[in-house]
Amino acid sequence: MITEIIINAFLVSFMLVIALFIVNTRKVIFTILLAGTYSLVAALMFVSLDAVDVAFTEASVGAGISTILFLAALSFLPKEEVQESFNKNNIFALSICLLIGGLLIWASYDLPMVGNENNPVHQHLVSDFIEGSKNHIGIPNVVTAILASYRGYDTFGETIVIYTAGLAVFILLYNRTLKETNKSVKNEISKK
Amino acid sequence: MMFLAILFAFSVCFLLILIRLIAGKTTYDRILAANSIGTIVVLAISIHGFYMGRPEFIDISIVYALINFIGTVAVLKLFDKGKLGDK
Amino acid sequence: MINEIFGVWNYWIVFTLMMIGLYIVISKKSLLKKVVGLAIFQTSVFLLYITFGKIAGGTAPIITNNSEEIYSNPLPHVLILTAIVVGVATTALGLALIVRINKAYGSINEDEISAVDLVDYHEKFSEKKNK
Amino acid sequence: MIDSIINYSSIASLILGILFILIGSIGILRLPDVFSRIHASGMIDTAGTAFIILGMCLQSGISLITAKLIFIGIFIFFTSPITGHVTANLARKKGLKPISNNKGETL
Repeated sequence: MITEIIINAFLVSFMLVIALFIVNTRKVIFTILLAGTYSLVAALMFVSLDAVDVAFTEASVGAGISTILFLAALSFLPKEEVQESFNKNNIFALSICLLIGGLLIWASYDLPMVGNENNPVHQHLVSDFIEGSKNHIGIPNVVTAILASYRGYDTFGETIVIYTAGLAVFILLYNRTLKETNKSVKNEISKK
Repeated sequence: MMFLAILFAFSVCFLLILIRLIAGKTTYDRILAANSIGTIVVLAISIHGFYMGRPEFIDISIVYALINFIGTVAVLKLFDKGKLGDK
Repeated sequence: MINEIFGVWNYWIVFTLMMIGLYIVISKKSLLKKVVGLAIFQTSVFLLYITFGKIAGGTAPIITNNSEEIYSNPLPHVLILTAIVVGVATTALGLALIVRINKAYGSINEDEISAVDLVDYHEKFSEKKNK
Repeated sequence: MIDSIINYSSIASLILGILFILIGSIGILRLPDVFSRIHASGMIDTAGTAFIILGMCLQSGISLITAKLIFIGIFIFFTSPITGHVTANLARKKGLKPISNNKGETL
């Protein structure tokens, strides 16, 4: 089954190319287009790594809603970035990134091989969950069974997080002039 | 094996269009290339399902087709009017 | 040989993607670009987790009638499903903050924002002195 | 007998579709301006998609998968002309001019 792993390597290299070009663009709309394509390729990668539900979510949320959010924000913002020259700060950032990346790649030799059946991740709990979702819950999709039943409270916390974020966005973008116009309208009515 | 060859051909097409997406002169070229990449990814997901022997996951490509269309039209609308809403 | 290279290739590229995201977040001045960098970083972490869950020759964890099927590990998928949705909440909050900053300062470039802050600070300071 | 005929015709239609997609992507890369590239992109979206979906339908037989595939086909068939039209319209409105002949003169 080496072919699967080669397909994954191809796809992830495409993602690298796209990410490298995101760094250098100055037109914001092109950055957003490339970011959308990036998450499209990421979702294709998730399909080839057997994570179908994650691919579904990434397609609708990462490639769809994120892109629309970026575009909606861009309609209030300047459309082009200020030109920057390569200076001392960039060298500092580059050296930090190279250092951390080198350490991580060095550490990756101790990580288990991709797709090996005897990896430590696959040893515990998983067979219990697969058997349990067949026998106790009765849903064929194991991911849904874990998400909604075994870890239901966690999903509940996730909805609270999204609700809080929505509230915060509303507070930030609430139009304060609306309040004042309401007040002035009320004053006029009371005068009459 | 045939499906694997088709997947490989798809990756070649993907690379060709990616070059146009990165090097395109005008923004319209880039929008067009992004749209075509979306179509190719939709087809590649379906073919990948057949290659793995479990073609039940074509729902994902339906979602992709919808999202791709909505995203492209949103980008074009922003480019035309400078904003997304009606006001 | 080819097995060894492609066995860790995913990890290498994922770490490189992470570092590209970190570089964008640290060094770019435009605030919108920083949010894009955060998105890149997030997606690479998702990829790392999903890569751990893969079994070669396995299929997606949806139970079929065939009892000898090997399923990939569903636990990382569940974690990442939660993480993707929270990530979009983060992006939305960051974009709202940027729009608000643009309203207040008239720019989303880091340098220009700090310059405006500096000017404000000096004006206040001189007012106090005059009083 | 009928099985092998269906199998061979599905392979032929998949190969035909991949040829169309390859030609279209080469066109997107090589053609000179936006308006001619829209033509190449339309080739991918109609001919290539239709043949590949036909091939996959023949491969899967009569089932739910075929219905989903046909739905994808219909959807792409209806949306791709809209995208192409909007792109061309906007490019013309914003002042891009199509190239008239192979000497590179604009209209």
